[in-house]
Amino acid sequence: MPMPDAITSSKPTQELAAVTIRFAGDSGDGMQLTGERFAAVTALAGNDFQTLPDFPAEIRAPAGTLSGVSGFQIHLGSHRITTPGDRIDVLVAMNPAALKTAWPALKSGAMLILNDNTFTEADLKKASYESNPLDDGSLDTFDIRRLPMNRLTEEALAALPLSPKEKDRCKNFFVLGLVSWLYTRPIEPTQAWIEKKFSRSPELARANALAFEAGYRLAETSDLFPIRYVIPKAPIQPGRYRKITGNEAAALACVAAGQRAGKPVVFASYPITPASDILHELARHKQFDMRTIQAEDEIAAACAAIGASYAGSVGVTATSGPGLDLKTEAIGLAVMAELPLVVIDVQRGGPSTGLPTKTEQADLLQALHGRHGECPVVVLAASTPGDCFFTVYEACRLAIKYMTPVIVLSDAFLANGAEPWRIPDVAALPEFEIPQVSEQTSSTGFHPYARDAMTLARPWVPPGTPGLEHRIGGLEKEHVTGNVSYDPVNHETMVAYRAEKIQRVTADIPPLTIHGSPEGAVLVIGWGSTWGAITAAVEQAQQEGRAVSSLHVRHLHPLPCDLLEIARRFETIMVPELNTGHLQGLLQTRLLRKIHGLHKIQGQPFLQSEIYEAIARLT
Amino acid sequence: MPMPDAITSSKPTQELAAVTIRFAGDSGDGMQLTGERFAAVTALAGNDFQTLPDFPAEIRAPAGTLSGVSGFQIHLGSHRITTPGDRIDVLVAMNPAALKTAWPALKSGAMLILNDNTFTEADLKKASYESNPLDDGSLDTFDIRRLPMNRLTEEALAALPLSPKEKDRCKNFFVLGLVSWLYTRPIEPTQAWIEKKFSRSPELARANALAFEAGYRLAETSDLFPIRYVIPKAPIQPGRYRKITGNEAAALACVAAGQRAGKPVVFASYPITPASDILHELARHKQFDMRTIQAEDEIAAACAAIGASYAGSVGVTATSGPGLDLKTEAIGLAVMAELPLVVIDVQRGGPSTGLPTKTEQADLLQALHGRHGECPVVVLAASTPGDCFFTVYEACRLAIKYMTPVIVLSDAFLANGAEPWRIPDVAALPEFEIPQVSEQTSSTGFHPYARDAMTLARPWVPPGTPGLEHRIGGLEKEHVTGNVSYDPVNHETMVAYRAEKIQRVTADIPPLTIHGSPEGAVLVIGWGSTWGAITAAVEQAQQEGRAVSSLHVRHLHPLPCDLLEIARRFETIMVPELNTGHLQGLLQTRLLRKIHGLHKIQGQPFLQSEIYEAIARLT
Amino acid sequence: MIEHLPEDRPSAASVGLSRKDFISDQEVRWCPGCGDYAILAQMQKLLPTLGIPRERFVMISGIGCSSRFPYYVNTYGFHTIHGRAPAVATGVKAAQPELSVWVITGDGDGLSIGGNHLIHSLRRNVDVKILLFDNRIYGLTKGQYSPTSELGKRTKSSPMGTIEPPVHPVEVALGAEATFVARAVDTDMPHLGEVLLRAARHRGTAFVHILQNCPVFNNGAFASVRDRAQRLEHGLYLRHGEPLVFGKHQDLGIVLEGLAPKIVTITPDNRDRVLIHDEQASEPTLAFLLSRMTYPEFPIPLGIFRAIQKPTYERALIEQVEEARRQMAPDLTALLSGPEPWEVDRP
Amino acid sequence: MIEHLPEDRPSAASVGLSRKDFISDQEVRWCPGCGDYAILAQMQKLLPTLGIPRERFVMISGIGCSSRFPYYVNTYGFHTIHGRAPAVATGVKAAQPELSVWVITGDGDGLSIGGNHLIHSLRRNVDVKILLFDNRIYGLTKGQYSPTSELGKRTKSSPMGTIEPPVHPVEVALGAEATFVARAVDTDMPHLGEVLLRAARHRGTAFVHILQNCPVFNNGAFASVRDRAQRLEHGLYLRHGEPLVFGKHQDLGIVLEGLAPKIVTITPDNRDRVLIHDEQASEPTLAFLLSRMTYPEFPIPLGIFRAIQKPTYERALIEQVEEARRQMAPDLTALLSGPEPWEVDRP
Ligand SMILES: Cc1ncc(C[n+]2csc(CCOP(=O)(O)OP(=O)(O)O)c2C)c(N)n1
Ligand SMILES: Cc1ncc(C[n+]2csc(CCOP(=O)(O)OP(=O)(O)O)c2C)c(N)n1
Ligand code: SF4
Ligand code: SF4
Ligand SMILES: [Mg+2]
Ligand SMILES: [Mg+2]
Repeated sequence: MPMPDAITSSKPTQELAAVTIRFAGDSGDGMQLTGERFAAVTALAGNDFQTLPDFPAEIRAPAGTLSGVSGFQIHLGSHRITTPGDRIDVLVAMNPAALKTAWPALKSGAMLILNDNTFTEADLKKASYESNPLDDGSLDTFDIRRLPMNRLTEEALAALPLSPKEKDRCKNFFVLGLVSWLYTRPIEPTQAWIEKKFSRSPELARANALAFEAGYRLAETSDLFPIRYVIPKAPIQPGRYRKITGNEAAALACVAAGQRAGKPVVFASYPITPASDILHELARHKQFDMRTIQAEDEIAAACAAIGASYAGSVGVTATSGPGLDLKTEAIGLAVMAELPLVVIDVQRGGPSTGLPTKTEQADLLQALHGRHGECPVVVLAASTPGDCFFTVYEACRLAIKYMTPVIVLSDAFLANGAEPWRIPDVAALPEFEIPQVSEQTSSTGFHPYARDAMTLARPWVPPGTPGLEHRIGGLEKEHVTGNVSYDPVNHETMVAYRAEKIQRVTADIPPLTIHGSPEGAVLVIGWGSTWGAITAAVEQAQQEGRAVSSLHVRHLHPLPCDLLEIARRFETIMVPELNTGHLQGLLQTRLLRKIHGLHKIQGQPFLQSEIYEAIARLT
Repeated sequence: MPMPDAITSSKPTQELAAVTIRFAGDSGDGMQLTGERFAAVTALAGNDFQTLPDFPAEIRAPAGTLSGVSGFQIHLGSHRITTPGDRIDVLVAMNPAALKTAWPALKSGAMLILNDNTFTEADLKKASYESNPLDDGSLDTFDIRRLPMNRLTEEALAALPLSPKEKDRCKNFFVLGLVSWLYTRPIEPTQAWIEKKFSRSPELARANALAFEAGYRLAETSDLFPIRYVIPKAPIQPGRYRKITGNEAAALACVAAGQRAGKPVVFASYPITPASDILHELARHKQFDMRTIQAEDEIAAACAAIGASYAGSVGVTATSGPGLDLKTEAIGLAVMAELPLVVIDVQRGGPSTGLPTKTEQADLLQALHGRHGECPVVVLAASTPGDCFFTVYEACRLAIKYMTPVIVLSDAFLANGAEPWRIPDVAALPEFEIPQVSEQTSSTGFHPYARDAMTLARPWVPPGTPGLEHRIGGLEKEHVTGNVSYDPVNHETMVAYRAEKIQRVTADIPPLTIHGSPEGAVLVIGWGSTWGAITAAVEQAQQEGRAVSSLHVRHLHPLPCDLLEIARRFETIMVPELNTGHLQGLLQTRLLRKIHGLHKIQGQPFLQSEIYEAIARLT
Repeated sequence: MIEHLPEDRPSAASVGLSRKDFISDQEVRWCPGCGDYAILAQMQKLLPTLGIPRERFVMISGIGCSSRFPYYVNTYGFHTIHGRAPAVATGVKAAQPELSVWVITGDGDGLSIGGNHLIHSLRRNVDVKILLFDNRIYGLTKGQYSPTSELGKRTKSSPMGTIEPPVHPVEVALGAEATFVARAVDTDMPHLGEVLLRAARHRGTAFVHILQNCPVFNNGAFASVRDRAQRLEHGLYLRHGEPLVFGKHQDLGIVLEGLAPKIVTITPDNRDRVLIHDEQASEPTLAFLLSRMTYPEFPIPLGIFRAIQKPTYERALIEQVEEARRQMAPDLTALLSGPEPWEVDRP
Repeated sequence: MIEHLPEDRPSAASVGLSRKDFISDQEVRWCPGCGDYAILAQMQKLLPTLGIPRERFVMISGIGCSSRFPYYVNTYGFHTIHGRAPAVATGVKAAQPELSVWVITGDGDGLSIGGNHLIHSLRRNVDVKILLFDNRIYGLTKGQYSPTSELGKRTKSSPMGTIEPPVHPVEVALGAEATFVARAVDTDMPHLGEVLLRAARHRGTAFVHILQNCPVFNNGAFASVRDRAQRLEHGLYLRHGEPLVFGKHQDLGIVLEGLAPKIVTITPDNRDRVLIHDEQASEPTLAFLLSRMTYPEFPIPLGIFRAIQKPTYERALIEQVEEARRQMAPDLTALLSGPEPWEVDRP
């Protein structure tokens, strides 16, 4: 029996511009998979989207409790989508804890698709509900759709020779079927995926396919769902796309950098949330001469990456706040030795162990200043999951071109969030420029600290190169020769060279793009993962005719040359940051005028509305 | 035969207001001791002074070479002396290398007292002299006094049954005698000191006493020294004094803090130049319940200090730049756990291993921002060797009162430099305030994060306290209860509390003292070890009638409340720093106006003249 | 001022304490079935029996699933940073030698990032009890290999298998001259309790290697000794002064062949050659030998490998303070004045 | 792309190298009489004989007097940061397995701050040669005690004597499952040269404990074996397959008493009981026993304690790269496309 599809369905459809859906349940309910699959078919349906998983805190909590809730939010639409959605239009809650956790983010009148089987006294208690919200009127203003999902799944699979537990674990596909119907998603890709995924156990393939079908059918037949929704295709730039998270993108960038530089990559890291997935991803791509090292700690990881760079590979390390603390001294060594090094810092809530699974942007000042002595490095920040690719790639390129450490700031929000990503043309990725030994060498002898006239980079001469044996280290070096030098004036000269070299990176920064009018009342300046919320809020304000523009900074050190000049063209500048005002302070020192800050330090990304309201107050 | 003294001498005297003398020779020549003793008698003579030893770089170099030169500079006078002297009036050079090293700092026409026995071909070569400066005319503009010191010493001790080597090692006392005569220093204290010091080997006592006498006599009798100098007493505040270096002062402050707080001090440290002497000093004072730990590394040192604070002792650690890098993560833990912790950072030339024996002020931004997350601590800086005492003492007091880490910035210049120090009255040292458990505890239960209404400090309840068992850690804490909390708004609240608590420290900062007119054209703002050079330069400018004032900041975070207001009263502000402009940037962000910076990054302190010239350019 | 060590003075305040006095109000958040639960239970059973008032206990941990331990024990507790618990504990003992300090760590926390602090606290013989929960995996960060993971193990960070031979935690501890080294299994309740009691009673650093199952990321790592039946077969219980005998029928023994251990079926002929366990041996030769035994070639030794007496670090520290006091009274004014003060009179 | 290890291919470029090719233009800045000079000389003698072109050598050090070593050897050199040289060296080998990488470290650099990296590189068996210059003191920072300083030693940081029992470096290395562990004395030139050669030839981490005198801050630390005459009396030269015999007249031997070593005067009766050295023993029992011998109770063992073969870390790393390539071609476009790309057409 063929399944009904968008065309054959008998129910009316309604067109929507965008919707935010959250799938939420216990850690064991498989909601991440439901979300992932829904996003995959959403992509095929031609919508733009952003997704955000919300894992429970570090350790698995007892089933049914609030701390055990695992959620997956997707915001999809027929226009450009830049955030995973402020407020939830549709919540699928597999248990009371999932409902409770989502509560603060529900839009008023949101549709709540609830798993009736779990609103039992025991489950309610685990979720710390004092009375049943289904009965006590607290849900009255919502659009409730109750279904006994456990039972419906079980019934659909009654005939299969599987254990009750195995059957129960199929209910996430029941949900996927149901929501796929509701949003007129294509069904074949999901069916094909199930078949491929469970090819080794046809029983499970069949069970999941049946559950999926049952959900789909139930929605078509049940009175609970009188209409279904259609979201027209978004005007997306043509091309080949994939879904990508920030951590995946960062990992792929390392591979691409090695391939384009024509060098092995040594990726040395120590596991830490939320950066570990970069290591996991890269460990799977050894065929690209990707050499991954799980070091004994972050210090060793940074040092191994430095050793690898010294020996002519692309040395990369990734971590989060506590690990960045530990890499401090090693980064200083790379500054003095003038070796390439890429340090990816996936920021999380701090200080100390802080909120390890939550997002924050509070490592910026550390990235800039967190080393003893005058110790400048390049600092870049990625703005979207997909942008992590370009930022990390650029970091590798700059690290080598300028023989310097580059710190890349990502964050938990980017790391785990996903979006459609236009797959770049490998050949079109920027070229790597390898600092060479200057021509005069033959006549004047080799000088490891003789600098390129343009970039001020010293030559990269790995051990193994005949005839150019030399020694480097962390003591101050003599200009040109690189010998140890305690000379006072030489020290000042070298401090100046190291600073100037980093300033020269501005030559590689493309002109900034102003989103909106190039001058006027209000300019919103952002950096990092706030891009999506800022863009959405600024567009909303612009549509209302407010005189607001925005620009987003990828290069935080050195700052782009044109930044200050652009900023001077606006009357008011606002910098929204998930910290107490790091970039705000930097700009204030440079511009010598008051910059408005918008600070949120809750382990959560900005909502579009929060930024919009701040803009509204200023315009 | 009694020795001639100031009164019995037959030679004329001349009065001087101040003089800068450098004793320099090979590491084995004992010039540090000569300098130390000369300073001791200078104190007794009633002059003000500052001294600065200049050790060779880390490892002992071959005798006679440039890298083996050890120098000791003293600036003494009949008025307030705040620097060890810009330029050398009198150089005692025990070998050619000592002359060459001092060369750039010689005042034109300086008196050079040279050890003739060492200006041999071999020694000149070791000092990389191509021709003998005594012959080639390069010393023509100087006032040369050549003496065969080796031979004269040898002759003086001819009768003694000592080895030639032992006799030779007495020549530093020959020098001391000579210069003591020249500057009419008292002789009995030196004689008494020799007797006491060598009480266990009368032979050596006699040898050194004879050498001293020989030097003194030689000067009296030789035509080389036609006149001697008298430096009148300086108008020094009456009281009991001692000579003190910055590291000694820092160590004594730790002892005093423990005694006044009524708690043991646990001082955990890992050796590093130029901070190690603090550990050495404290290890000698165990009778004060001073518990010193030489940890396996800086991380362990910081953690042990934190453990000690947690257990109710005063936990202190000391280090220099590379070690501060390593302590980063632990300091963040103390911020989150809200425990007292004092971190003394004796700054040296950076980045990386840099210039380990040289001075610099380039760790300020790291002290302020060098930790992941929003991680504020108190940052203080000492301004003179003696001030290291009050600053470290204050750090201990604030750390406990506010339950916070405090970073104290000293530097290599302060650490090794010495000055007369008025011994404080122990009873008059500020009291320690220990954060107590609030009264309500009995009724509402104990809450480790319930804060004092005034200071916002949480109570200090060490293990061992019955009935108040509780758990703390590095994860975000719930306001009041201290339980682990992932709540978004709580996180923002706690970030704000931690920041506000540090701001409350301003209540403990005394009003700033303005040196000069309270408003006007130019204000020089300084911090740390630049105090002496700034003060001397500003006084020089003021004496010329220039409209310049100065003020010096001990509290770098939080900044004193009155700083900005005072700054606004001046047309121009200049901040001299041994870095690229750390405080300058901070003030610029706050004041939103251009601040002039004066930067020197040569591993050397400012000269008075450098600051004076910068002032002159602005006035 | 300096109090005596707990054992010297079984405190009145400790009377009447029971297991529930050591249960905190925090919900335990390990995964269902995690071996950590059993260890927690044993500790909560043990602590009230030690004659030490509750406020004298301190639990100090690093970071990891295991390091959540302090939150669940109603004593003083400090959940510090990754790998540094032994260093923090050293500071605690320096400040208050009379506390009973327990370090809770994991195979990653204690042997990867924290290996150096572990070694140095062992060699110093700081009087802390170090419980290393070894699940041969990184639990909290969701499944990377650890320094104890088997060579070739496939994990998230080693999809093609690890290339790093594991360390033997007991061997490392012995190599650092530890004075007390033991091993126990999470599920082997009475034995675990016994070992923990011995650790508590030891003066100096007591290192206990606890084999702990992580059902989520490394289930079955110690299957050979976790299950009772298997344990009887593959566990080698070390008992001081007794022969090294094991097997379901206690019919297998360990003998030396040259200087290498060998398993023999015990016969009247070779009975004498079976090695006798000696936890106090002057030389830790036997302990080393045992520490390197791994299943399936050998049984897994359980119990106390070594237990000798040496002065403790904090005792020596305090003794120097006392010695210094005997030599010189703590006179702050004199100290501040230094060896050569001088007076400046009114001019 | 991946080159072979040096030993496989004695290079033509290495022909004709001599000692002076390994002397750099930098003035050697150790104190007169420092033991480091002798070690430098031995190395400069050894390197040209190894059949490896000069550019393939890399000297990597941490911080300390000893760590100035790389400046003086005219090869590639990297003077890194305190304690981290083994970690840097691991990265170098991962990048270029074919290099001959030497780590130069001190007792403080390698065993205090750097202890953990040392252990982990030993267990991983990274093919680097680690020379630990042990002067039982911190030289560069002017005289604090180190982890190898004798208990009770008075130094700048321990004016009342240390309270920390020292580690035995060789024991620590063995405890970390090192594949090559040796000891030599700075002044014992031919033997030092021999040991260094063996280290150079070893595949995997070679740990060499070099007893080095610091005349300035710890003169005479190893007097019992530095001076030739004394060494003949108190040194115990380890020779594979030969009995453990020592003494001026080679008349003393080491036997086992139970599992502890004992010195005996050799007689025809006990000659058989004298232990035979076996550096390749499957169990490092004997090596452990020897590692803990200290003067004056025992002679000081010199030579190779252990030398066994295991796969090296970087070889295994590269093998996984090769294995991955066999399984899948490195197609970057395919990788970037991921498992589920889709096309967006022109609207
Ligand atoms: C400095 C630092 N690096 C990394 C981490 C991330 N991290 C937390 S726990 C852990 C390892 C835990 O493994 P283990 O010690 O074996 O404990 P388990 O969770 O298995 O009990 C890591 C790598 C961290 N918190 N801090
Ligand atoms: C992070 C850091 N901490 C401390 C120091 C200071 N430091 C330099 S060398 C050294 C110890 C040297 O001792 P050792 O390794 O035994 O070498 P030696 O000088 O005796 O050869 C120390 C503590 C440093 N350079 N960096
Ligand atoms: S992840 Fe493993 S070790 Fe951690 S709590 Fe769960 S079962 Fe226990
Ligand atoms: S201090 Fe000691 S180890 Fe360092 S160079 Fe001098 S003699 Fe050698
Ligand atoms: Mg583990
Ligand atoms: Mg040493």
